[in-house]
Amino acid sequence: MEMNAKQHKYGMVIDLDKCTGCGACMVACMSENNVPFKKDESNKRDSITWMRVYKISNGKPYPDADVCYLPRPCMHCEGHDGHSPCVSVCPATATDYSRETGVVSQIYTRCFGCRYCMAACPYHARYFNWWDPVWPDGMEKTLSPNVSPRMRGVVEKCSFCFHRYQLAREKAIYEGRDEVAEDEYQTACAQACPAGAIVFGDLNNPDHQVTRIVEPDPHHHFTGHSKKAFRLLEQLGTNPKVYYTTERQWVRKILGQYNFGSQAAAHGA
Amino acid sequence: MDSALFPKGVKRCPTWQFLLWIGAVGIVLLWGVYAMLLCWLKGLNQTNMNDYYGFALWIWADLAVIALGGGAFFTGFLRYLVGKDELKNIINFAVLIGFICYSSALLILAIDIGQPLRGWFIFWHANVHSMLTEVAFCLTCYFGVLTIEYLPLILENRQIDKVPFFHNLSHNMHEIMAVFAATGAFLSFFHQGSLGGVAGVLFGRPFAFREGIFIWPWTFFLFTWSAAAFGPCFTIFLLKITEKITGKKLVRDSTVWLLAKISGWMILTYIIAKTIDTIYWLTVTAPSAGYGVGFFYDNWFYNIGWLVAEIVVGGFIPALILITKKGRQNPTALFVAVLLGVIGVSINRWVMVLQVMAVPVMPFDTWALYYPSWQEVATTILPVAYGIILVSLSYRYLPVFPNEVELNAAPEPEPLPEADEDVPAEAAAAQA
Amino acid sequence: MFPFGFEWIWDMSHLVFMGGLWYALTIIGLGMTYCVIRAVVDTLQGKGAHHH
Amino acid sequence: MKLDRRSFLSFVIGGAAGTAVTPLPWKLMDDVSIWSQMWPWTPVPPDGAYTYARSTCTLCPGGCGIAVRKVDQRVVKIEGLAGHPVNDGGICPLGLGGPQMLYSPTRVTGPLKRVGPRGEGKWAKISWNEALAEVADKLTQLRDDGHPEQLAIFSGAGQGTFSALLERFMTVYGSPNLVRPATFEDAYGMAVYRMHGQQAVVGFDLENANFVISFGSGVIEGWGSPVRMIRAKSLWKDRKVPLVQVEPRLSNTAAKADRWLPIRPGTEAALALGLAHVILAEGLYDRNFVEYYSNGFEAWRKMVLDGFAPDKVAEITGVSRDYIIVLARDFAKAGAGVAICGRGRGTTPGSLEEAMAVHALNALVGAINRKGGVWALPGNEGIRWPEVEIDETAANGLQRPRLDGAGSGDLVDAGSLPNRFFSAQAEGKADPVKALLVFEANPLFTQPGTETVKKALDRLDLLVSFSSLMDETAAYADLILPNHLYLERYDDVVAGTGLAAKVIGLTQPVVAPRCNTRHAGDVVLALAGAVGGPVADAFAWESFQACLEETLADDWDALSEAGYVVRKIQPAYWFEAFSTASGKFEFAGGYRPVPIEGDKGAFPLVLIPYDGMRIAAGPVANTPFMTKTVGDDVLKRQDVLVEVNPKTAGALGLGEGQAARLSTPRGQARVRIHLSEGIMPGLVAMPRGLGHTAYDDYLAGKGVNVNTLIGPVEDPASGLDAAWGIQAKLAKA
Repeated sequence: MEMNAKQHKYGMVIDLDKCTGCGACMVACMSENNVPFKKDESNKRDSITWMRVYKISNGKPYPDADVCYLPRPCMHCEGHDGHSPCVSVCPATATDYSRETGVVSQIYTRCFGCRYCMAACPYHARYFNWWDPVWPDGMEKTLSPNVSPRMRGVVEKCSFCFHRYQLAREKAIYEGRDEVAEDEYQTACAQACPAGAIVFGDLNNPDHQVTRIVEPDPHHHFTGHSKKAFRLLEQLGTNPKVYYTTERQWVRKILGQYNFGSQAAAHGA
Repeated sequence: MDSALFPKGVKRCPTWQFLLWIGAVGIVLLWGVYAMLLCWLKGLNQTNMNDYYGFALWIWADLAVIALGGGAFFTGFLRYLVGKDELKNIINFAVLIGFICYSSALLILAIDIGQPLRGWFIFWHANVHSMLTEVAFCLTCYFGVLTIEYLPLILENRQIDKVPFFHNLSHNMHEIMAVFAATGAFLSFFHQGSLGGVAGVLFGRPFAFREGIFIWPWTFFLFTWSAAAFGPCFTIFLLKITEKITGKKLVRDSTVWLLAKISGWMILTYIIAKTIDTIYWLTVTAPSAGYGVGFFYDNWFYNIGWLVAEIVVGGFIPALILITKKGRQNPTALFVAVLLGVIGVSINRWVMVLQVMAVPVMPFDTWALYYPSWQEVATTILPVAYGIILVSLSYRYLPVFPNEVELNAAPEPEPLPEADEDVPAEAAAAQA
Repeated sequence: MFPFGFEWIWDMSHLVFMGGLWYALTIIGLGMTYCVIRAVVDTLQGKGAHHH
Repeated sequence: MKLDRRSFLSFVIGGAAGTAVTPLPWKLMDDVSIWSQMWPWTPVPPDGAYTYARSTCTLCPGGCGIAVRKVDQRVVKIEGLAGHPVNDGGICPLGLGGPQMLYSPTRVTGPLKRVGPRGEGKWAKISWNEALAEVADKLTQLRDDGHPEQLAIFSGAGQGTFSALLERFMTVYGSPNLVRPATFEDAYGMAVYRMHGQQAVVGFDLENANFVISFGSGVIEGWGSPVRMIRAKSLWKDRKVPLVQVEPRLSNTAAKADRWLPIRPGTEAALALGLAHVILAEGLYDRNFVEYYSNGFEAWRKMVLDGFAPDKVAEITGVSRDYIIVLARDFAKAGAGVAICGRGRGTTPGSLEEAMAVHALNALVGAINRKGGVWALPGNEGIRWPEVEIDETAANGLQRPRLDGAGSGDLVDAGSLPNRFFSAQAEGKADPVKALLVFEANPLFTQPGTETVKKALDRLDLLVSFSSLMDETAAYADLILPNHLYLERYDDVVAGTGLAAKVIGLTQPVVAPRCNTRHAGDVVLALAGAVGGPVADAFAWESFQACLEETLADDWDALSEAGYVVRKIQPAYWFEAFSTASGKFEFAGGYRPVPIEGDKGAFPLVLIPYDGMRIAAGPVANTPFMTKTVGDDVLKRQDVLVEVNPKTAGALGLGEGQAARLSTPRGQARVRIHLSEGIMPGLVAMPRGLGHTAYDDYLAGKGVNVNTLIGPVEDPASGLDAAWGIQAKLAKA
């Protein structure tokens, strides 16, 4: 659909010191992407949340305890030249890495539910439709036509609100522009975040805020130049496009540096 | 009353007894079928799997039965390609077991996927970079081969054989069986390997990830090798059980011993390779991703015991028993050895599926444990029941064991001297 | 699976992988066809008929 | 025989082979897979024209601007309105929930009349005329009996035209009993009244502050205008403005603050005075303000210096002496420091002396009406409507004291005391209210002491709810006259609780009403008409919309265009700011802690409620999406988890996730334990807003309503509810 488009690398940087854990990003995402919901969503291991906010604690005793919230969308890993952990394993080519946008897509009608991609994703960013999606009587009216509701038995995940990119791009083309402006394409979570903790944009575009904050280094797998911004599980070579910043040392220690089997406990959403 | 269908000159239990037996197993079978239907109609919410456990009991069952079914391709490989003619006396049984294992694997896969009606997308929209695609292709093709290898046996049923067409068909198929067996072996080397690759390529999962050569992680070769090594154990294991139940001697000891000896050497070489792989992974691969040695076994359930059980109890011990003449020729020791072997390879497949899912990867994540729902258990037992029934039927009506008559009529002849070529070398060579 | 599938690319991995697949399928296919045809021929020639 | 068999078998095999080579099986396979991709029971959202409508959110007092995304006439998403002075594009989880409320199966689809006992949920659908007649008859009867004061209104509506309409109605009708939920603003307002000598709306110029001490306020957890506060917090982060959070629990605010100061709950006032002590002792206070614009300083100074030395305060509060000194210095030297109070969302007023102590602390550093300080703003400048004619009945009614006693006796400066209103009604003191109209409120869920509220409602002849959704109070009502949902109606919102500017937002109907509902404003007009006489005469407008357009005449165009108008406010200069006798700021107040309910012997622990952004605890309840975001450390299946310090839990032999029975003098409930190092030993923290009994399975029955376990404790100084907790007991279940 976008032959002559120049290469974008859409990514995100999340300021963990600004994130208040309010959950607006999660709800905005669910509302934007027709995410289904059940009567009981308290089992976070089968609760579909494309954007999930983890709660991390420093494990120290009262009164030195501290917690930090970590929003976790799909990282849209580039891996080594497009070979993200999930894309390369999908047997039916139901998920793909777009070289135009850097977005990892998911074709629901193509997926036959083998869940290999879920086994491959270390971020648990992929979710399976264990149940038929059911909307309470009348609530199906809230569904947006921009995103097709998923059927039982397929995997779904954050798409960086790709439909928003498509709409923005159509608009741009219609107006005779070949570039989508920074504010024209924003994800629902970034747009909603009341704290302005989520910054979204094109990591290939030096003018975009996200690039200015992250200063990605193309020669070193896009690690943040100024070690200010870091990524989750960078050392696995997943080469994710979601970066985090924080000035709190204990958080950096748990996330930035490797920290394993630490007493740090994660809680649901 | 069904004696007209029996192979020539063999004794079989009375029909009522047989029906009773089939009926008993049939009940278990139906239970499994019921669970299977629940999963298909209501969806996979019938299982205890979740977003942390997308792969669980079923995938383990798949990997396990395919490894254990490896006896078919390896015996076929030895018989038709290496030329171990002696093995013709057990090849039918090996093929039968293989057929059961592979059909079961396919069935379980059909239950395991969320959209069974779209299962064929894996062929139609194949992504050749996915290990699972390779598995699916080779698995299906090889299942075809197994069917072809099993078919003549059916055609040799006393009544069917009377139909000239079928008689000729089976005769012709026997003639070019080597070609099929070769193809089967070729396919098997790949899908057994790909199954290892399935876990090995997961670079997001430090417990599973392995380096390798070209596109294949070490687990690729380890899986093929282990299937070849432990498959025969399973064949012998089931043979011994069948002999116990039927109260008959069905295969010459010499044949069993030969197979056991080969298997033993294969296990030994495999387990040495596996040990090296494990050490390299724990000391080089994982640390490079920042994971300390103790980390992967730092859990009340998934502790270091699993590693010991897999490598020592399920690896070295059976290997040492089987490579020693005394060991494999002592019925009890032989049985223990093959049993341990079967357990060993099953543990390997288990950890490569379930422990992979259990280990926390994100620093703030916690160990994820899971136990299967009854539907999962039932659908996993289903193939066992189905297998028992198929073995029973085949044994009753088909000439599975060419030596049965002589072994049970005349007094036991002296076992032939064992072949003394350096089997493992050949087998190993065959892998490369 | 076929060159007309949109995910098909004319690259090494496809040629090798699909090559292997079609090779296997061909052997199996031809092999069985041969057996069946010969069986038919044999039968027509009256081979394998039991006389009693 | 042989022939037969052969032909049969060849037939079977031939047939099978034949079918296999036909396209049939492949076609079927394809069809089936396509069917699986569009299962009839998986909805396909119809496409249509995409439009955005500007409006203002009314789900909380925050007053955020919203952009409502529609597809044809369906509302599919709500987004924050970019450029809006309150939220500038940002939005909270509740604000995002509009569509799920609009299309909720728990909407009240039309006027309902109770059949069978209260709260049993048996309803008869009635017409609007019947419904209006039912209410009008009661209203007329009360006036005919000469007891108009026996009509009461409980209204959670914000300070806008609709509220003014209700006031006007009650005035001409003749009842003083217009009750509103009380918040920390009531307490702080009273403090300002006593120290400035004038009724005022309190605003905090937080965006310009450079040092903030929060006495337990949920700065990023719903206090004031939630989105504005979260934005302010981010601003502080960028500008390196320190926030010190004083509270016994590691709330999200505490976690995000630069310093968390765990304090014995209820002793906040002492800490404020302790800080004042250091500032006084070290002469760090604003001399100019104190010398020229304040009065009663010496007496107050003496009180503080005598009674609140750091060591003593450390003893009372549990905060270290040294840090008290450090904090006081930093605060005073910051130049634009400000202190705020009101626990959590501030939905319980708290003690007056606490507010006064905090306000005095602000005064001490000259933060009154100063950039980055606390501003006393003129209250709702009177809506210019024609004066009302009051008949004798009304005049008599208005003579009668309010049921809650506010505005009379020593509570002369109290506005509205819901806690006293419900207890008085429940105890049947004075002459009880006979009819109660409930607007934009759900007292049966939100008021502490659910049992008391229920008793109070039981004493009514007529309880009318105007709720759009079937909430607890509606479910208990005799009549429901459902209002339009905010997405279906006109309203004006005077935004920004605690905002240092006045933002008026317009709520506009973005879709046609889904159900057979009517604007509560129109209903009030209709009722006035039905009552007749001067009551009818007072309401000349033919519709609420007409009334609104007339009232906002000057701004109407701007409002319907942009959705909001901003009125920049300049707070009064010190020399003209105070209307006390002295014309100066009055230093006053002390520290007499209000004890909480319960016997320490029988109930050794203390239960404190807490607020969070993922659970709405007000008259508007959680949407399914919002409840989905609630962590498994708060809600597990149907059980709420209470936060307990491992030490406390250990002593009781309780472990993580274990079920327990939590009992207080007010009641008991089944809970689960969540071990948290973020809470002071001896405390049990429970979230507000769970334990709904109304609504549907996506919300009902999840957790416990903390208001059933806790009750109001009256502050003798203000009559307001000053409860910050209640004695409690935990035992294995």
